[in-house]
Amino acid sequence: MKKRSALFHINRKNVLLILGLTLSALILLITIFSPLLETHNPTKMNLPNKLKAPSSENYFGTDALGRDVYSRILEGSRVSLGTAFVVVIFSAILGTAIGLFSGFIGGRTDMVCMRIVDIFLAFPTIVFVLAMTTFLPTNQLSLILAICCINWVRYARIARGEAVIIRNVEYIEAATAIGNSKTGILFRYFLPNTVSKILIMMSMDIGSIILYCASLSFLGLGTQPPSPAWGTMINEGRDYIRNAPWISIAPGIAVAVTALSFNMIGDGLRDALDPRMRESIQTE
Amino acid sequence: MEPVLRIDDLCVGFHVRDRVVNIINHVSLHIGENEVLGLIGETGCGKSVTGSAVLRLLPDNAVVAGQIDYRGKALLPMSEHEFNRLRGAKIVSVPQSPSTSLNPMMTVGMQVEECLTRRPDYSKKAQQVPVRERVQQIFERLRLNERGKIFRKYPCELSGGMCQRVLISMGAITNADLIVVDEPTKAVDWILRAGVVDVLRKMKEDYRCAMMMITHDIGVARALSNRIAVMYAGEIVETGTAGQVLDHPQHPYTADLISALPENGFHVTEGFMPSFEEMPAACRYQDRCAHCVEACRSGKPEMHETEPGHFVYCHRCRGE
Amino acid sequence: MKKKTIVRILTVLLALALFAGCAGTGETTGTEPPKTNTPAPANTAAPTNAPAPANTPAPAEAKPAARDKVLRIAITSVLTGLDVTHGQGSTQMLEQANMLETLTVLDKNFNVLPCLATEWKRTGEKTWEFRLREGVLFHDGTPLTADAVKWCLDEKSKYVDTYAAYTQIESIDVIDDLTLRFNTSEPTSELANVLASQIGTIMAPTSFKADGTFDKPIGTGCYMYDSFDVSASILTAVFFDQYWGGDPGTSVGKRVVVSIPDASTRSLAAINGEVDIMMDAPFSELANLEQDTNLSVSKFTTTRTYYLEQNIRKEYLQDVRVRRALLYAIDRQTILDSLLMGVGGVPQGILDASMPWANTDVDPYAYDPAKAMQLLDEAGIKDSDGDGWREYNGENLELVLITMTFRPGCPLILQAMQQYYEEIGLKSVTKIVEYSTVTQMRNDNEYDLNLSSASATYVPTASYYLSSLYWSEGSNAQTIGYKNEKLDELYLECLAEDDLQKKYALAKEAQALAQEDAVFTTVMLYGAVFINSAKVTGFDYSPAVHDFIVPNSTDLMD
Amino acid sequence: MLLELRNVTKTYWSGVMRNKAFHAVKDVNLEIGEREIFGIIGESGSGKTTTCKIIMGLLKPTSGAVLYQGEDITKLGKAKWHELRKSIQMIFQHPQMTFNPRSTVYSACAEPIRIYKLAKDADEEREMVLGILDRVGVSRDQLEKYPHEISGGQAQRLSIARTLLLKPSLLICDEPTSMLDISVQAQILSLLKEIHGKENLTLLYISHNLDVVAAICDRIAVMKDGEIVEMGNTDEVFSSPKHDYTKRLLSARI
Amino acid sequence: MLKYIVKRLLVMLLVLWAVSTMTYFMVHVTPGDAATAIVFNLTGGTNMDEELIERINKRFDLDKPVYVQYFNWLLGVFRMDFGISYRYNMPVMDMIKARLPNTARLGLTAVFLSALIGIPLGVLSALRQNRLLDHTSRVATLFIGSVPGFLSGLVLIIIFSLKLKWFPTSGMKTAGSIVLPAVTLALGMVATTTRMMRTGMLDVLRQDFMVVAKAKGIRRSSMLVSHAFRNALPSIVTVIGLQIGHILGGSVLVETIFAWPGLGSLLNDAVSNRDTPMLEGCVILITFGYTAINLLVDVVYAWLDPRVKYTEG
Repeated sequence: MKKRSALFHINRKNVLLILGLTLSALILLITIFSPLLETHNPTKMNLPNKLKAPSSENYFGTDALGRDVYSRILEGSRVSLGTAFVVVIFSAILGTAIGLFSGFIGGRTDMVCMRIVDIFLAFPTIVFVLAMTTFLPTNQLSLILAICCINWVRYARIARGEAVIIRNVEYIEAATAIGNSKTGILFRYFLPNTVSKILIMMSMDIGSIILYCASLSFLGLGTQPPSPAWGTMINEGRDYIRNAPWISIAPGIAVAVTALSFNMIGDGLRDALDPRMRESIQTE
Repeated sequence: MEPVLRIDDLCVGFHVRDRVVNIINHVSLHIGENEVLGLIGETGCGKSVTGSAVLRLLPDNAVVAGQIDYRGKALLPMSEHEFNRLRGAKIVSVPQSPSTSLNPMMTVGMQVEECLTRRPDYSKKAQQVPVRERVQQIFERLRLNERGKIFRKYPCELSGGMCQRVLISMGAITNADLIVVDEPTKAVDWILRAGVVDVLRKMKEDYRCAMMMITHDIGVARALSNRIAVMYAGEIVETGTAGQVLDHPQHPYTADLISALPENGFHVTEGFMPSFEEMPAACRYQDRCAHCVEACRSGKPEMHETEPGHFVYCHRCRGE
Repeated sequence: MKKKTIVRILTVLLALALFAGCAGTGETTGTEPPKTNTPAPANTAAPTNAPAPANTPAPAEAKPAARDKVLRIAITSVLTGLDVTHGQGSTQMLEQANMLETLTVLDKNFNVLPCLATEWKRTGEKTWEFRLREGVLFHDGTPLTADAVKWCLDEKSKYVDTYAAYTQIESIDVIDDLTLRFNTSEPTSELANVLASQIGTIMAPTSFKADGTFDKPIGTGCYMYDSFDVSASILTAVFFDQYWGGDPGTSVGKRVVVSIPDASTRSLAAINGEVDIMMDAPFSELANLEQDTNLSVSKFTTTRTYYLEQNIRKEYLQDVRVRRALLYAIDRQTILDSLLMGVGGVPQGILDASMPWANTDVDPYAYDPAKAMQLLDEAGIKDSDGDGWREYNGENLELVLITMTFRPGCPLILQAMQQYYEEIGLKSVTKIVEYSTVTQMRNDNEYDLNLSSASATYVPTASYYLSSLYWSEGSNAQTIGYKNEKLDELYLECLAEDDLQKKYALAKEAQALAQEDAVFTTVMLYGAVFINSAKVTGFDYSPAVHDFIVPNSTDLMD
Repeated sequence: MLLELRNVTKTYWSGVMRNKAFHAVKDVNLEIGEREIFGIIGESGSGKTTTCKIIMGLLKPTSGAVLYQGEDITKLGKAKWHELRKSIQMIFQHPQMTFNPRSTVYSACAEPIRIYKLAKDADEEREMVLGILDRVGVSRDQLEKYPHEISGGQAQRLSIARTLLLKPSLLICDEPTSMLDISVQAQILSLLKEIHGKENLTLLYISHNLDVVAAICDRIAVMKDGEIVEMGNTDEVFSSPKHDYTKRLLSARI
Repeated sequence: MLKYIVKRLLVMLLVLWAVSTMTYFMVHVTPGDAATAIVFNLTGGTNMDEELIERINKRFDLDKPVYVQYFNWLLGVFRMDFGISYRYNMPVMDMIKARLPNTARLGLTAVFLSALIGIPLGVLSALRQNRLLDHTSRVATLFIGSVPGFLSGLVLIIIFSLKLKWFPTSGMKTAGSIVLPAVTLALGMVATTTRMMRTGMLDVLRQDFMVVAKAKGIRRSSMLVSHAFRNALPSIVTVIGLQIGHILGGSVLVETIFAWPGLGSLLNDAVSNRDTPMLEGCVILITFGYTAINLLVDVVYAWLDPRVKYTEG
């Protein structure tokens, strides 16, 4: 690329990053075009051909109510990935803002912010989400809201850590000397230099949010039947695991592959963004 | 008598992306018994790479050709295991940034003691003086040992200067034959700089060892070295005794370098050293040299001996 | 030291770790090594008169049976404690562990049989008298006396909140060592039936320590307390030799009652031979379980019902034709066969035919989609804007169907109902939530239809089911404002009526009215599936209990 | 008199009860005249960098006054400082570390223009940047590179270029050449000498290297542990040092 | 150092108080309450008449305003008496004391397993960076970590319990019954342990003192152990600390599938039954455990790494 940015440096050796990018691009494409790829109506029940094994007609077989598992996974992908992206983006923005701000200001406000972060981090997430979703209507939106309230904290902690380091680097003094205002420094110096860490965190987070939603719907929260979310599908198939394992295994693999691809990006990004990893002529 | 170290026609290159970039270009030099060779050159001229090549500490993507002999024995063909018997015992290095070159989790005394005890060829019985004793002696001699507490201190509790003396004592404890000292005075304060020179001078006298002093500080080179080799863009441009090279330099680059010293009125030579990827053919100083002639751009400068022991690689000197 | 050797050591370590991780210290699991307890010499069997309901009185074998077997029973509910006076563990200790007994018992046809009490009669409009059996010993050897029974029931009245509501007992007087008089707050003919349920379990006062804290349950049953782990919710009971009912002729020396709330975990345990008797496996597993040779699967319809509550606070549901249409539209037989795998039954009326007071010659609202659509048209719910969905006077109609996750069958039936309503042009959305959220939605009137489940014989009397759903003062009816004066009258008469035949006739008449109103209508009978190890003998199901009874005579063949 | 420091002190408190005091700068008095090159010598930890930061307004002194053209700048508000910034500028010891690693050479140089809106539009801005970079000797092909991709010398030239855009009257140099090679150091020193001549600029040069200070400064002050132990013309101090610390410094010259 | 620990303890108390208060009011805001839950369990959900619920509320003084209940509860906590559980009608502390060792045993075995696999794997893939072993180990552990816990649990049951009959499917009866739940929990953690170990090791291998160690010609084994591994030790400690924190919250699922009577399922059960005293007991214990472990990790970290001095807070 003409304008080689210091932010991004992909070399061929970074297998994980390349593998992760291609896989997640594929998954995103499938999710976007899922309505076209669906062979059956995901919520249409037809009891006669229930619990059919995977066949040419139903690629991943049918579930207890005779619905096509393949189409349900496709529709479920929109729900699961959508939730993951919304949660990750929301908590990244909120978390980084608070983290940077408290790291930049320092002193008492920093102390207070960090104590609030400690409280949220120590809060058993299961309780918070269970409590939140019980007084909100049980649907995907309230699940998203509940997870966001807990998840932004991890970003805040990372952003604050980075801000404290950057605050003591020389170029901050030089920036003030040149005449930058406080906010100027925050946006022009602090933010760009924490973006790389936050990016890594976000890609790893997408994987864990998908898993977390799956386990929450396993406990009966989030989207209610009949609309398919991967976690509920696995849960529904749990009773039929011995004679119709495809009902649970198929969405399970969908969750695993998606989480894997985004985790790989995160791992690969860590190496790509770490300046010392780059090959260079060691003259000095 | 065989010199302690002889380097003949050494070439070192690095695999970067998909091609090899050559750094060291046919370097030859030798160090005699109990002699200090000052290897002077600016940042990025490849002097540290030469030092690392001698100690075989180059990274995996390095390509090394040529000959390095230690007391007649060729080092390059040796196997890792074989070379290890020499490295750390006979050939020792004092690295560049002392504060990051010590293991933060281990006490300073342990790290020095390790140079003896943790080597494959160490036997406890063979020690006349117990190892701990020798370490204390060395700390004593290098004026490190305020009230003997230094042994159990951690590197983070010592200043940069003290760390450097610990590294030097690592070389001394195995009474090494050849010490490769890399940039001992980089970013060191004025008074401390004088202290480092004293320690190294003491080291040379007490332990009668040969030393390769890699530095960009001409003052230190003048104070310590018997002979000096000047390096520019991966090549040796001039070698000779300290007096010869510093008092009446023959090669234009050496002359410009000395005249650029603040005490000589910091005369400026324009331009900067070309990068190794686009190195000009023939004489590598041609673009910045005031006396550049047609020959400098076409033919490789050969070596001329302008006076006994004083060699220069420059077309201009052919005449005298 | 070559680099390769270092790597080799680490890889060996790695392989070891992986293997150790999986192999673990698993020793082959078999049934627990049977604990042999020395069989006490069978005491001179008192005349055994059918203590265990619903099976022929066991012949008093002379030979002392070697009681070395362990019977493991898995239950669905969590055993939170054993203090019966606080309403904890009474069902499990009465029906599964057989540690506690009641004054009276009911056989399969709901006839009241003597147990701890030999005779009882209603001496006045609000008074009953019971005469206790002689020679009955508690597990700690103390005799069963009227004072002990009074103490136990009085304690329950203080702490068990449902005690007063169901038994209507106001006070108990001790006439002599073996007779008691019960004074009831309302005239009731059903005290004998009520005391047969788990509300009437009798525990000795010596179950409590001197300082008043609960020690262990001391009852009169065939098995006595051995151990209880509250965290793992496992209760063990060992055979009680001085049992008044004599030797029931079983070689089971120890019963282990373990609570496994999760259905598929339970079925996996049965398949793996970790439990001998278990109720309710996931419907999907039935096909495999039946083929499993060392398991015997038996299906029964219980007295529990799945009923559909139609929220008559919504205007369009006040029209009886709409309510009936919503019932005609559901194909219950297909739901039973394909969704519930035949577990349960299609009801002919409000209650299952097995109950003597059930009324089955009513309109069962069999599957008739044409009639359903015709009724909807008559009621004015048509598809006026041609979008394929019916509207109610102009605006779009979307029915909100709710149910709870607690009963495994509910979500399946509800989703099937949604599908059938779709076929007759009614748009609907399903909400499968926790029961506390269902209660919240009912109070906040945020639903149209609520599929729920109720037990008809929690209190084994003819009037109970009517009081819980149809009686206007009952909480369910009050919430949606359902009131049918005629039905209320019939209920109160049935409650007070002494004569059984008249009581049953009144109950039947009330059920006919309820079926016509179609506000609370039974859509499916709740089935029970028992997965027992093939070695279990002497086990039988009786609908006249809350969960299921494991008779004293249940045994394990070798 | 361009800049005057009147008994400036800076104390850091530490310890459990905040009772242990550490005086980074103790009662410093200085006068720097117009168009003068004033040098401060001292070892690291002698308080010279703290003094610069106080002058630059990056640090508030515990007590004392800093008079710039007669006005005490330690009492100024934020807006006033914004104007004052243009006239007092600073270059730092680690050239590569004075720039944002994420911005190119061009945007680093253009930063002061954008802050103070010295250019009407992008073209004028580009013109100014290219002009000043030629002036300090940074070649055009370096524009799109990142700070860690250019040499120390180039980075220091960029730093000087950046300050020149604001046409300062006082330039503080905090050991600008200690990390550089001798030839590059010579180039930077001559560049400083040249702009000092042309742009009527006052230089405050701080270093621990006596040779450099001797070569460039008119008057010097020697600092030890936060105090000025000696002050005077360079040749006087070098030829007849009075304070024995200065003597020790001079004797350490190898 | 002591000043730092005291400060951290104060913070911990603040966090404990804040978390328990938030939970208290949050549970009270949720629909449904303890009384309905008790009645439901008693009557099997048939009738929920108000009069019955009123009696229960009075008995557990649930009818008082929330903040009054809260203060009574808080006073109790100071006397280490967490009150009586509505559902089990026994002191909360006894139930927690019974359940805690189970979760602790399960959790620590899982952490041990994940460390046993993760640490060597992390070291190995750091030593052979960007080569086949590095890529395969990272992809493999990432995949294992991405499979939802409850699915891997089910698969393990089918293979190891039903087919191979090595372990019981659920419960805690035999010694072997801990293996499957621990392995399921460990699978979720292996990815993080390996990754953190690898990054920690890579950072150390790149340091200057490793080159110096090589220059000293000391044995390869002592170079790896006393230099590389010793410096990577603090990052192992942080990994283990993180994992233990993860157990306290994350074991709800595994405990539900394997009917493992631990704190996780108790917590989940307490929330759905609105059993506030029990819920509060669990929450306080989990939060206390989480913060205590964080403090322990920091102290061990400071003890391991001489550079870290806790002067400022």
